[in-house]
Amino acid sequence: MKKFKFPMRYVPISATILVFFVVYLIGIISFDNFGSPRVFLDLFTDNAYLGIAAIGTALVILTGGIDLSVGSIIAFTSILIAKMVSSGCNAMIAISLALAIGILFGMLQGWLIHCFSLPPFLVTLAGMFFIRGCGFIVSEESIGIKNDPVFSFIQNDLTIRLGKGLNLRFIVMLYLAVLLVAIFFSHRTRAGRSIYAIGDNELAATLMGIPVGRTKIMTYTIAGFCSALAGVVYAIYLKAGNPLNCVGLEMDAIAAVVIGGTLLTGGVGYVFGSLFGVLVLGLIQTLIIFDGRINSWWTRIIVGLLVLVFIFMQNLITKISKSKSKSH
Amino acid sequence: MNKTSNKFRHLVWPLVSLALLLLFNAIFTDNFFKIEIKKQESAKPAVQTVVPDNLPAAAGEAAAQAEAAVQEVPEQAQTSAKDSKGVSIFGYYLYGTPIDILNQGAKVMVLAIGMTLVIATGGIDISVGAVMAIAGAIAALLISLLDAGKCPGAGMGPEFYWIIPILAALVLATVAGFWNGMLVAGFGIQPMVATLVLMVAGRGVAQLITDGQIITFDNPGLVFLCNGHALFLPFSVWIVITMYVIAGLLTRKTALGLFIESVGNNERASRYAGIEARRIKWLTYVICGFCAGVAGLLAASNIKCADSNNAGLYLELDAILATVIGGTSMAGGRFFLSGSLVGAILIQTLTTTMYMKNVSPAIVQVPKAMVVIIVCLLQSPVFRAKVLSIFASKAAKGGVQ
Amino acid sequence: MDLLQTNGIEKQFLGVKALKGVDFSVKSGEIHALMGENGAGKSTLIKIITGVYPASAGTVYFNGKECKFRSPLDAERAGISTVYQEVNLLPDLSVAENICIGREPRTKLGFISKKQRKVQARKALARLDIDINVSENLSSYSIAIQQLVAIARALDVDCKLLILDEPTSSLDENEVKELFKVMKKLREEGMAIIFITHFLDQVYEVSDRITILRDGQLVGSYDAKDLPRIEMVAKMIGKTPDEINQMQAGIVKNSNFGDVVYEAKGIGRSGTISPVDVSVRAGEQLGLAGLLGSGRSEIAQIIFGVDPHDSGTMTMCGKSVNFNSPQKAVKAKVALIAEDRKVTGIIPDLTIRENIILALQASKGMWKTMTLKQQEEMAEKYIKLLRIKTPSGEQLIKHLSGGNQQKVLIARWLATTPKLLILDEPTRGIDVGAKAEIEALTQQLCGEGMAVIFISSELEEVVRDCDRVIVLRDRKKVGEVAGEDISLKNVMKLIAG
Amino acid sequence: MNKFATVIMAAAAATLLVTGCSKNDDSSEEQISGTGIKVGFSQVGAESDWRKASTESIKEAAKLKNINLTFSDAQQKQENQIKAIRNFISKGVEVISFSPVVATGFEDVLKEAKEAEIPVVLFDRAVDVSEPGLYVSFIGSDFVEEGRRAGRWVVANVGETANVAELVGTVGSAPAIDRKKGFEEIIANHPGIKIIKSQSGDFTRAKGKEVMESFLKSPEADQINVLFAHNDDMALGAIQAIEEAGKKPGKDIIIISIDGVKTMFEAIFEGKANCTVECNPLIGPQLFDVIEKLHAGEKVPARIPSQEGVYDSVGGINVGTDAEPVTTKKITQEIVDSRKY
Repeated sequence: MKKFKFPMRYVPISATILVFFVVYLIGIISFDNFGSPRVFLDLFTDNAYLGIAAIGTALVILTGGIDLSVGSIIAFTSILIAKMVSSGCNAMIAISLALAIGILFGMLQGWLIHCFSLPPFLVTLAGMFFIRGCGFIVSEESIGIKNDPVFSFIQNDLTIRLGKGLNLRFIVMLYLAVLLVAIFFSHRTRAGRSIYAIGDNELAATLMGIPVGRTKIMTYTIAGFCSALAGVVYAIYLKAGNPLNCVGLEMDAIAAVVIGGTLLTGGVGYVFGSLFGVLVLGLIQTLIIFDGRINSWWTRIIVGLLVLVFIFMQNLITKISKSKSKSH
Repeated sequence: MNKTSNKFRHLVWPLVSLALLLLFNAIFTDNFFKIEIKKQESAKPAVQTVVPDNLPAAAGEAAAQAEAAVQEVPEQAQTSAKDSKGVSIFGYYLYGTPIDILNQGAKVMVLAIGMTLVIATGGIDISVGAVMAIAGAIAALLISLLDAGKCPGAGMGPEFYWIIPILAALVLATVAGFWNGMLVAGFGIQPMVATLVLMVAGRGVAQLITDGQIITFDNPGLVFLCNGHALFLPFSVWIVITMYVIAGLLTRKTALGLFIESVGNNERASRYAGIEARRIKWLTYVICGFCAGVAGLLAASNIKCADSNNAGLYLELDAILATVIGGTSMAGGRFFLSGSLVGAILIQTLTTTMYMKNVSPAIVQVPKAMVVIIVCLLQSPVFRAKVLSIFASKAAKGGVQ
Repeated sequence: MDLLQTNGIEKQFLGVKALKGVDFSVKSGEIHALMGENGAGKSTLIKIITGVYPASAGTVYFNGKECKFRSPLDAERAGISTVYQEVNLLPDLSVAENICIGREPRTKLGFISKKQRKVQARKALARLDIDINVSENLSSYSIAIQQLVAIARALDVDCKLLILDEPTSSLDENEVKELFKVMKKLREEGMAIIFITHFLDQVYEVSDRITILRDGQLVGSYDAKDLPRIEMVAKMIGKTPDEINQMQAGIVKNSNFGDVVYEAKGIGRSGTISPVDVSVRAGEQLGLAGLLGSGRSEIAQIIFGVDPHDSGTMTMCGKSVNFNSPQKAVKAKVALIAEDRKVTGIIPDLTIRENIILALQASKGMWKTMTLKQQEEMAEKYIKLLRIKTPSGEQLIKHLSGGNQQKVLIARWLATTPKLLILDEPTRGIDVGAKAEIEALTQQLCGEGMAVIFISSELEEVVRDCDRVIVLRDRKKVGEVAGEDISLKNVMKLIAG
Repeated sequence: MNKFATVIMAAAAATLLVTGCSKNDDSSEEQISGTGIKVGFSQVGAESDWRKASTESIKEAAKLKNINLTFSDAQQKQENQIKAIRNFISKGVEVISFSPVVATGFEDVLKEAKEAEIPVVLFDRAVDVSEPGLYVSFIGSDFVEEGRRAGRWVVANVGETANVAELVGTVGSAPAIDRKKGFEEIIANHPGIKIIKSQSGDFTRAKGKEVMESFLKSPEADQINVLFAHNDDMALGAIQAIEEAGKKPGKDIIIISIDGVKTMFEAIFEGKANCTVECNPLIGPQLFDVIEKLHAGEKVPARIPSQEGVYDSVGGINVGTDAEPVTTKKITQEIVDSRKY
C-alpha cells in the first residue's frame, strides 16, 4: 500500500482515461475508419452540448447536490432562441436573453434549496417539469433557424477547416474553452475551493467561515448558466430548437460526471473528469453505431453496466483509501 | 400531546392542498364529483365484446413467438376467452371521476409505499419505473405463452393459470429490488447511482423480454387487477388498501418502523445499538422492488398489454414527489405512509383536473411543478419558521411548542 | 478596557433561555478557562461571541468597540479564531487547503497561488513545531494531528483572541503537553486564549483566570491560584464542597467477585491492537488505562464485534463465542457505550423513549415488539433512576444536554440487562455532577454482580473505581495491577514505561 | 465483506470489457450485414408496434437484397440520430437513409453527407431544409394528408354535425402536429364539426385510456360522438375506456385513427372502431429499390409516396381529393389475417 506514491485521489479519473483509450483501441481494431480523425473530432462535435451541461452538473455534484433540470433547460433555451430568431429577432439578443433566463432560473433553484433547505433533488425535479412546460408554451413544434446571419457566421467563419470533412467547429472550441475556465475556477479561485469545502463537510465549512449559502446559490446559478449555454450550443449545433429534445439528458450528464470520477456525496472529484466521462459515453455509442447490429435495448444495458463498473471501481478506491487513513 | 400532534402535523398541508384542489373542481368542473352506481349488466355485453378483441392478437403474438402451429392457437385462445366473464363481484360498482383518480393513482400509491420506506432509510430508488416495465413484460410474455399452451401450467386453464405470470412478475421485481439493496446496503454505493444502473438498464431488460414488442393479453385474471371491481370499488383500490395495511402493520406493529427510522437517522449509532442496519436497508429496497412489481402488473393490466417503452416511464419521479409531499424527509428518519398516499392522490387529482379542464397538454407540467414546490415549502420547517418570524416575530415564541 | 467584554448577553432558543445576562471579559495575554456543566451555556456564549448565533440581548465589545459579528468569518477578520471540540475540518482536502481555505494567498490576478499556499501552511504548522506533508489529504492523518492543524489554521490569521473549545478531549498526554507549550508561547506573545475543558487538572496547569457558568448564568470569575479545585467543582454544580466529598465517598473496592463472565485469549487485530488476554468476573470492574491510541478503545470495539478480531478466541460465561458483529455481542448480553456519543450513540430525531428501548428491541428482533405502554414504563423507570432532566420521554433526545444524552445511552444498555457492560470514556465532555453520578452508578452495578469494563482518559477515575487495571501502551498490553496496588503512581509508571 | 466486494467488482470490470467493448455478437440479432451496397440506416426507435414492423421490414428487405446494412436505433432522440448519421459518414457507407425524429435540425449533418458525396434517402418522415438537394429522395407517408383523410372520412360518414374528441400524439412530435393540422384543415370548412376535447395521449395505450376516461366524465361527455386518435394505440386504449363507461365504441362514439395495425383492424372488424388511415411501415423493399437505383446511378423521383390505403367498416368512400381519389377498403377477415403487424 505504502509503496506506490501515486495519490489515491487520481486513481478513478486515470482509470476512466485508461478505459477511454482501451475502448478507442478496440474500436480501431474491430472497425475500419474508426481510427480516422473525423470520428475523433465528431466525438467532440456531437457531445459538446452534453459536455457543457456536464460541467455544471459536476460543480453541483461537488457541493453534494444534484441538478435534474439540465435537459429541460437545454430544450427550453434552444426552442426559445429558435422561436425568437425565426420571428425576426436578432440572434445575439435571443442568445443573451436565453442565457439570462438560464442564470436566473439556476439562481432561483439555488435560492429555494439554500434558503428553505429543500432537497436539491426535489427542487430541480420540479424545475425540470416547470421549464420543460415553458418550452412547450414557447412552441410545441420544433422550429428551424434558417439563413440567420449570426448563425451562418458562426457556422461558416468560426469553423476551422482542418481538411475534407474535418471541421473544428466553434461549439467544440467553446466547449473546451468553458472546460478550461471551469477547471481553473474550481481549483484556483476561492469560490471554487468553497464548492469543494461545502461538498466535503458543510458544517465544517460554515465554521471555517466559508460563505456556504452564497457558494451554493452561486453553484446552482453556474449550473443554470451551463445548461443554458448548452442549450445555445445545441441551437447552433442543430440550427433548430425543439421542446422535445434532451429528455433525460440530466441522467447522461450525471452518469458522465460519475464515470469521470466524481463522488455523488460531493467534495471529491474533478471537473476535468467530466470530459472523459462524456467521451467514454460518446465512444461507447459510436462503437454501437459502427457495429450496427446491436439492438437499442442492448445499448441501454451496456451503458448501465458501464456505470455500474465505474461505481464499483470508485467504491473500491474509497474503501482502500479509508482503510489506509485508518492504519495511520 | 407532543406525540399525537407529531403524528398528524405532516398530513395537514398535503390534505389542505388536496382539499383546495377538490374545492376548485367542485366549483369550476361540473359533475366532477358525480358518482353513479353502475350495474355490471350494462358493462357485461361490453365485456363480452372485449373478449374477441385482442384475442387473435394474442394468437398473433403466439404465432410470433414460434412460427409453427399457428392454426390451433385461436381455438386455445377461444376457450380462454369463454370464461372471462364476471369482471365484478356483486354486479354493482361506482363510476365517476373520483373513482378514476383512485384507480389511475393506484400505481403511484403502491410505488409510494415502497419508496417511502426506502427514503426513510436515507436512500432513494429511481429504478422503480424500469422495474415496473420488467414486471409487466415478464407477465405479458408468460401469459401469452400460456395462452398458446407453450408453457408448463397451461393445463390449469385460463381461469387459474394467470397466477403464474403474476407470481413470476412479483418474484422478478423483488429480485430487482434485492439487486438494488445489494448495491446500496451490500457494497455501500450511493442509492442514487446504484439505482441509476437499473434505471438505465432495466428498460433494456424489459424490451429484451418482450423482444421490443407490445404484447397484448386478455386473460380475465390479469385484466381484473386494474379493470375489475369488487365491493363497489375498482379492484386496484383494494390492492392499494391491502398493501397499505400490510405495510402499516409491518412497520408499526413490528419494530421494523423503529429500526428504519433509526437507521435513516443515524446508521452508525443504530449498528452500535445492535440493529442490523445493512439488512434493514436491504429489506426496504426489496420491499420497494416488490411494490414496483405490483405497480407494474397494475400498469399492464390497465391497458391489457405490456409496453416496455412506456410502462412506468418517469413514475419514479411521481413516487418520490408523493413521498416528499407526504412529509417524509429525503434526508431519512421519520416516515409517513399515509402522507405518501395523500401525496400520490394529490398528484393524480392534479393530472386528472388538467384533462377535465382541457388544459393544453403543453403546459400541464407547469402547474404540477408549482404545486409540488408550494406543498414542499409548506412542509419545510425552515419556511414555516421564516413565515412565522415575518408575520409575528413576537408571537413566534408562543407559536412553536 | 479588556480585550473582550460582554455585557448582559442573553439567548433564547424557541422559548428556552440558554443565557441569562452574562458579563464576561478576557484580557490580552491571559489564558482564561471557561468552566461549567453541560448546558451551562459555555458553547452558546462562545457561538455568540464568534457570530454563529446573534444574541437576543446584550452587547459584545472587542478591542474597545462594540461589534455584532454576522459569521465566524466576520469574527475571524476581527481577530477572534476558534477551534471547536470535534475536529471540524475538510477530510478530503489537503492539509494546506484546510489551513488556508477562505484566505488563500492570491496572485496579482486574484487567483490562488498553490505554491504560496503550501508555504503559508508550512509556516503555520512550524509555529506549532509540526512538520508534515501539507499536500496530503487531511484524512490521512491522525485525529491529534488534525486537531493541531485546526489550531494552526486558527492561528494563521493575526488573531488576538483564540478560543479552544475542548481541544484536549481527543489528544493524548504528550500532545496535550505540546498544546500547552504552544498556548503558553502564545500567551507570551500577548494573545488572549479562552480555554474550555472538563479536565480539571489541565485547567489549573495552564489557566490564569477561571470563569464559571451555571444554568446560563455567570457564577463568577476568579484568579486560578486563589480558587481551590473542590470549590470550583462546588460552584460548577451548585453544591457545597462537603456534599461532593460524600459523592466521592460512596466508593469502596470490593474483592469478592463471581465467576468469569467474559474471557478473551490473545484477541488482536493487525494494525489495531496486538493480541491481549482480557477477562472479567461478575461484579468486577476492570479498567483499561493508557493514552489515546494505546489500544484501549480498540479492545472495546473488538469485544463488541464492531471490528472483527483476526486472532485469538473469546468465551462468554464459559461458552466459546465469536462476536463479529454488534448484534451477536448484544444477543450475548454485552453492552458497549462507545466513545463518540454523537456518532455512535444517540439517534437525534427519535424520542428519549425510543432511544432507550432501541437496543433491547434490537436484541429481541423485529417481531417480538413491546407495547407502547411497556415502552413508556421502561422510559419512565430509567428517567427516574438516572435522574435524566426532561419533561417527558417523548422529548427528542437531541434537545438534551450532553450529560443527559449520556445517561439515556446508559439507560439504553441497562435495559438490555447486560452481563458485561463496557463504558468507553463515559465521562468525556460531561459535567462534574453527571460524572460523579455515572461513577457511582457503575459501582452500584458491579455491586449487583454485573461485570464492567471501564475506559477513561482520566486516570483518577480509573484508579478510584476499578478493581483491576490493564495498562496499555502503543497497542500492546504492558501490565496489569489489581486491588491495593492500584495507584496513580503505579499506573502512571506502567503507562510511561 | 471487503474482499468479497473486491472480487465482485473485479468480475464486474471483466464483464464490462467483454460486454461493453467487444462487439458482443451474442447480443446482436441475426446477421444482417450482407456483402452488397453499404447502407447506413437510422431508425427513430422501437416505441410502437408500427415502428417495430417498419424496422423488421427494412432488415428483411436488406437481407433479400444482400445489402450491407448498418442499422442504428435513435431511441426517439434526435441527438442520437445525428450522431449516427455522422458516424455513417465517417464509416464510409455508400448510401444513408433515416426516418427523422423531427423535421428540423438536420441541415448541417446533411450538408456533411453531401460534401462526402453520400446520397441520403429519407424514410417515413420528411425534413425541412433551406436549400434543396440535401437529400435525393423521400419515401413515405404524408402525415398532413393522413390527417386530411381522417377528416374527410368523418365528413363523409358522420355528416355535417359532429362533436369530436381528439387524442393528440406526443406533444411537439411531427406526426402529432401534422395529423392535427390536416384534420383541422378539412373540418375548418364544415362549421358543424367541432373539436370539443383535445388532450395528449402520448401515442400510448395507457395515456389514451386515462385521457379518454376523463373525457367521458367531463360535462361535455354525452355530446362526444366522434373520437379522432392520432394513432391506433391510443384509440385501442380509448375503446377500453368507452366500454367501461358502458357506451358502445364504434356506435355511440365513432372512432377514427391512423396507422392501421392488426389489432385496430380487428377492432374495426368487430365493429368497435370505424376507420383507420393506413400509414404503411412496410416500405423496406421500396426503400432498397430506390437505393439500388441510386447506386446504379439512375435518377430517382424526389418524392415517392408509399402505397397506403384507408380501411373502415363501410368501404368505398373517397377520402382522397377528386384529383387523386382514395377509396376506403372494407375490413374483412382476410385483410385482418393478412396483416403482419
